[in-house]
Amino acid sequence: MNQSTLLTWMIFAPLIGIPFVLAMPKDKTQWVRWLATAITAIPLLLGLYLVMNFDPNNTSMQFEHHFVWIPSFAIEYYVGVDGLSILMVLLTVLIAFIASIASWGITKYVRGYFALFLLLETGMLGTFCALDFFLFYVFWEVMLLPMYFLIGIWGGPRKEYAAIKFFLYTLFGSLLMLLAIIAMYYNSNPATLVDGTPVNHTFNIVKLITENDFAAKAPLLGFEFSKLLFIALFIGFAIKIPMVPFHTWLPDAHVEAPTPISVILAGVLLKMGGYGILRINYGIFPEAAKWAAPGVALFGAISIVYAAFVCLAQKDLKKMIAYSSVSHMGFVLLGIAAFTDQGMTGAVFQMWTHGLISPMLFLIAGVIYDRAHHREIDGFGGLANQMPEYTGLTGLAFMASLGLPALAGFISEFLVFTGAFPVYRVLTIISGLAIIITAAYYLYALQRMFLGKLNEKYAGLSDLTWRERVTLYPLAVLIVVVGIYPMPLLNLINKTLMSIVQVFKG
Amino acid sequence: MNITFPDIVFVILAALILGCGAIVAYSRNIVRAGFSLLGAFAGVAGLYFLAQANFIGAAQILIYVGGVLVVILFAIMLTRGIAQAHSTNPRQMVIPATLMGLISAAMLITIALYFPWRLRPDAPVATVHSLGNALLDTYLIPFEFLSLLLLAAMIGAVMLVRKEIKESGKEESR
Amino acid sequence: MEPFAQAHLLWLIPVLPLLGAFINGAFGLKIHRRYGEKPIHVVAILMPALSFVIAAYYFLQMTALAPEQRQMLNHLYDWIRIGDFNLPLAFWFDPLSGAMTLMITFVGTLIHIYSVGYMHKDDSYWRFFAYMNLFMFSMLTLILGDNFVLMFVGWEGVGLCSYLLISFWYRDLKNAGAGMKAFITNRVGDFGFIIGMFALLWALGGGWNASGYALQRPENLTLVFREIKLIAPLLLNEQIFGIAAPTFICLLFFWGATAKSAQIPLYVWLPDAMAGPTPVSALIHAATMVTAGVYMVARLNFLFAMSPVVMTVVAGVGALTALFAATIGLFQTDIKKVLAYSTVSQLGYMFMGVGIGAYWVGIFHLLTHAFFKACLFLGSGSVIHAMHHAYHKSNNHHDDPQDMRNMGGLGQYMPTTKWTYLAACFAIAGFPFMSGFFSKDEILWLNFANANTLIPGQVFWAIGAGAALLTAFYMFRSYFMTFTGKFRGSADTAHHLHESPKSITSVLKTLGVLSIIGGVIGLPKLWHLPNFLEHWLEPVFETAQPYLHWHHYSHGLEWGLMALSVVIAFTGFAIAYTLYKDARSKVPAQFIQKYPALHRVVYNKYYVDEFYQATFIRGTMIFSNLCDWFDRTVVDGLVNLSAFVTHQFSKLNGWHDNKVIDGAVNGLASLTGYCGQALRKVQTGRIQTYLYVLLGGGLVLILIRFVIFS
Amino acid sequence: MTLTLGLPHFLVVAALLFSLGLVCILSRRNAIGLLLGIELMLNAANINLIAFARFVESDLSGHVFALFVMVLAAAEAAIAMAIVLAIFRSMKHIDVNLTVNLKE
Repeated sequence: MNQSTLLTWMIFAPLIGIPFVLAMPKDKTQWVRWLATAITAIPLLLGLYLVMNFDPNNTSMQFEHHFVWIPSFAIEYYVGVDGLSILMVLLTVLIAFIASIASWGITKYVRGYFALFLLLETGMLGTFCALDFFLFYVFWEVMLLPMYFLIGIWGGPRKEYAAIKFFLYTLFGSLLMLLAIIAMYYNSNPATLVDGTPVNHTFNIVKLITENDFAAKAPLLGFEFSKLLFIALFIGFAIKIPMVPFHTWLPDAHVEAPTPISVILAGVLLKMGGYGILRINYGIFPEAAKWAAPGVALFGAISIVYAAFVCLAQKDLKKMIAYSSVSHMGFVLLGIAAFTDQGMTGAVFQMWTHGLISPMLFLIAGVIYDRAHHREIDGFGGLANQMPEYTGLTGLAFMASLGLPALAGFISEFLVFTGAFPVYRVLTIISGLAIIITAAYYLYALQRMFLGKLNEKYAGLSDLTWRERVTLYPLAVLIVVVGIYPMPLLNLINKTLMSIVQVFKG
Repeated sequence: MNITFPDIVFVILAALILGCGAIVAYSRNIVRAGFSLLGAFAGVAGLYFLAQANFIGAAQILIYVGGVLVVILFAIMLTRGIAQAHSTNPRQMVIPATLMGLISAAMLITIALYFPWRLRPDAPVATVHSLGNALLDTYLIPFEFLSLLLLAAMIGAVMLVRKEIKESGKEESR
Repeated sequence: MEPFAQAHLLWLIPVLPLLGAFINGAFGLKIHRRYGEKPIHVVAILMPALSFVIAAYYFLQMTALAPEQRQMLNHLYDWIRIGDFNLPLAFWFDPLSGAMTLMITFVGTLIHIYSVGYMHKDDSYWRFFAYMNLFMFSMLTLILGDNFVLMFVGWEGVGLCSYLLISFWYRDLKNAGAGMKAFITNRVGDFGFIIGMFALLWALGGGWNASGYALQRPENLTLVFREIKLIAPLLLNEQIFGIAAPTFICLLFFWGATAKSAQIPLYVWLPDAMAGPTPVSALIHAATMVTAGVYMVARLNFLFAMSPVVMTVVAGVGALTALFAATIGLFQTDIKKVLAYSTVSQLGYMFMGVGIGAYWVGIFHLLTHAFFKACLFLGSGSVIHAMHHAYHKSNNHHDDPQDMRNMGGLGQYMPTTKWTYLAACFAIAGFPFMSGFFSKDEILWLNFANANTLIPGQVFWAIGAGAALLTAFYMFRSYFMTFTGKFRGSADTAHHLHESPKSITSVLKTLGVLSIIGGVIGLPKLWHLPNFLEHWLEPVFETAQPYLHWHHYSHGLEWGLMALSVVIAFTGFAIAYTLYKDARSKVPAQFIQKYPALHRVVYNKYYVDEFYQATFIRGTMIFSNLCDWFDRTVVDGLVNLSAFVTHQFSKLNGWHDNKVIDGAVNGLASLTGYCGQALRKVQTGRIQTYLYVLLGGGLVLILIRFVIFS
Repeated sequence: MTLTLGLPHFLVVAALLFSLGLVCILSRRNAIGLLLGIELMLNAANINLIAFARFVESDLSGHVFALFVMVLAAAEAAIAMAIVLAIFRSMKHIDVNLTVNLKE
């Protein structure tokens, strides 16, 4: 096991940066902003280095850093990255960097804001890299807390309601997860820690996946053990995805959150759910996964279609984008449930592309909100005359989101559909309907906001500032490049996902 | 039916005691009650003699009839207003009192009759001589205490009345 | 795999216009401000012209090859490769796509030249050309793509560009609405196309046995046309949802085609697409984009030929659309609407052609139609341009420059436009020796003689002939109303009417000539003349031939039918001439008074738009509002309800806490106090009471001792 | 009816006398009446003592106790009468029901 501390440095760099940010003098906000962005740049560089040296053909964990943390409970500090999480880590560092630049617009308690922001980034990176269940849960909560404060303090008019709702909803999910973790811990087979001490139970996810077979365990509370745990964990992660019945926190959280936080929330946090299901649910409970697959697919399809219809009726731009996130994340579920190479790769790639597109969408919503201080789609009109460059970028983002071919969105949607079609024909066709509705609500919004005569109220709106360009153009270029030449990224995740699917194909 | 002489005496005495007792208990007139007490005490003394406790009987007559009865009568006479021709001795709740009396009598009698007493028919006669010896050697301490008690009683009674005179010295100079 | 030549520069054909689009799109505003319009349209015209040159070069190179080797591949890189599924990014040049590319680049370049004059002094000049070049890129990708997904990229790309170009003058919300309608209707078609693509992919791949999650024939998992052509027969014994695989798949593809090529029921967007600038209508909504559906059916000839059901559906829909659109065209007063419905109708003819298996004649009509329809549209464009210019000068802002009723007698003002328009009218009506005659007549004849469809060919022939009559009539009606008679506008406006600038008229002339001589590439065998196009496209369609079979009628019958179609053309011309020449006769006006209801219905396009609006669009809106309401009240309601319940429960807890438990404690205290109070009464001070209580207690104890325990 | 004088006879008479004393105390409102009752009960007790001394006991304790009881009775009567007189002097009546000012 090639021990490398790269991941640890990447995870804890933001955390180490926090005291520096807090130590800055109060009035020099510009200094604070530059420092914070510099700190987020470190994990970005490390992330790029990580991707460069990542060996796509090796499906086991790489860049592991493994030492005993709490021996009495067999808890280890174990981080590593493999095909499944490499894209997510890359996405996190990228979006965090861009969001930190977008956060330059924040004026209230700037130092506090950036401290929480960096803590959030640590939490996110930690969750993606953690391979010890306890560590995973710790980072999961570390991520949750700053998010609550960021929405609760810097949010919009109904920020408290939204923050509380977000927090309690996710907490309910993580509670279920905690119970499942403990149940799994006590039912896991004996293993040995890194330094060789034998222990009778283990939190190590990799060992849980490889050395344990939970299907044979005694039924718990009257239900079959692996199925019950699968469902408990699934609900915990489904809330995060969000899946339809548990999605109502997302629109409120997005509408009330400040722009950069919406970017992080949509860009990275939603992927936690999908990543969790693939890493934990599908890893540890393959039989239960196969048993639950039709249900997962059904909920995926419902999410896609239902959320698309709801989008059509939205008045608030950010709420519409939030619902469209719900709809697009529905594809992830559909892809996962199909157990085909294309479906699985498509699902993970959908998480990646949605991670690029939705931040761009939220940044766009932020741009118009900074100028007009409201987000009513009908309130605008004919912005194209006034802000051509902004209209161009919005057009690109909308087209990417509705899955125009040769843009990132299409690749992942096409793969998910290809993967899901043979196994769930009817569901895929129904989800296919959503591409029409998606096109409808995006163009309808585009028309109401940008086309037609210029609404005289917004005659004076200025076009994009340099700061906004710095955040929007990288994403736009990435979306187009990924759309035209996705192979390098697909190669990263291909081998690992095919090995995961192989388990089900057997 | 060989009714022996002591039995007749016993019956007469019992009747005397209970009759006077009843008068004491139920009569409305306090004076009649006081005097009927005399009959009761005499009957009891008779019983003592019957039970061959001659000294005690004598003592009974001496102490009760001579002492206690006199004091009571004095008290009666003193507390009755001169004008009252007929001293009232109001009674209340006679029925529950009688009921309570009957119940306790019933209980005591059942105990008396059904309790397995270890009878010794030839109990020694309590002569004055043996009594005197008993009083002065086995029962010496109680005897002495008793004398102390009597002394205290005497002082107490005197104290009560004297304080009385000092208080009401103004209107009555008796 | 038959060997095919490597054409390394093939990818330049689509990418050059993309480059042009990028240059004009990204820097157009600056160039326009600093250097004016010239550099923009130079770049914009140069790119398609270069593509045309490359295409012509490869076309000639291909003619040198033997017929069965006429295939060129240009494989760039693997676009998506996951597991057994491999999707290359490659361009494929074979006789069919070669011909199409030549036509597109040639007509495209001409229209770009034309647009220079037409869009002169438009404030977002650069944006127009950027979109036009982007369109060329998408169309060429569609044609040259060697697999379904690349074709789909072009398919949606052209949809996007038509959206951008239709709503080019977005200040007027009506145009924006038309653009959105076009895109969404196309999107409906794309839904069918995608599902068809997946069905084909997995039907070939042998489906997926859900139990073992393994693929039966993983090696067949491909979307590349030439590989599918080889393994297509596998589909014959496959079933999807109980329907035979080829039928199911091809119906879905045809669903996509109806949206793209504006056939019933998804044609509604094309007439509204006239809101865009006329060169756009000419290029996109006449010559290239709308023909994508026909090209796709032709490209998948080996699939469509497999199931007679599909062929009947395609040909039937084509015929119905031809007739239906022709009837609407009769009463339209807006010149571009007339041409729009005529396009829909001519597309119906093309589908009749490819529907019955005569793929080469469908393509032939596609090519000839491209020429004369482009000429007609550009002609109408030059008329509108002149009218607009005249109105502008005579500051008459309320009259519609596109309404034929305000025109009349423009012939003497715009001779070139008049003659080219007339020539194109002769072509489309099918006058003998004109390009339209050869292609349309060939379609009608082959329909008559086909035995591939369930409905006898004669029915299709009859519908086609009727549509031809109507076509001839409304085309010449539009010609006479616009160019003959007296100008129905004010003298002041008439004064400003003059011929369009040279850039427009030169293009009109070339297209006029082409629409006349266009027929030469597909002369009928009846006249024992060399039929270049059929022979040229023969290798592409030979895989489908074994499934097709034809009736063999005598030549005499063929001559008779040909004569009949000529007669039809002339009668149409005659009727139009009598009714509309110099607007002399009153018959049309009387007809409108006599049957006002009929006129109104046809004029309003049988209220199909309103019907769609009322059912699908309003239905979707209502359903989405319902979903939104449901989401806000029920799902969110549940969450808030759970919050409310928890809140109430905690309040209940609070109440219980201080009322019951506290109460109990206080109660105890008060109870004791109460008892104490009660007991106080017992202490009466009278001795007897105490004695009673004493005796009572003693009695009770004794009772308990003896009665209970003994 | 052979009525040989035995212990039960004495006990029965004593019991009856005792209850008469009790009745007297309970039903009297006059303080002296109360005391009369006490005297009766004491005598009843004495009868029992003597009876037992006569029929059961071997030594003289019965007799001695009887003596002591008598002495006590006398002392008690004296004190009682003093109290009664004191009450009479201060309250002009010796009704038991009214002398209740000790009540709380």
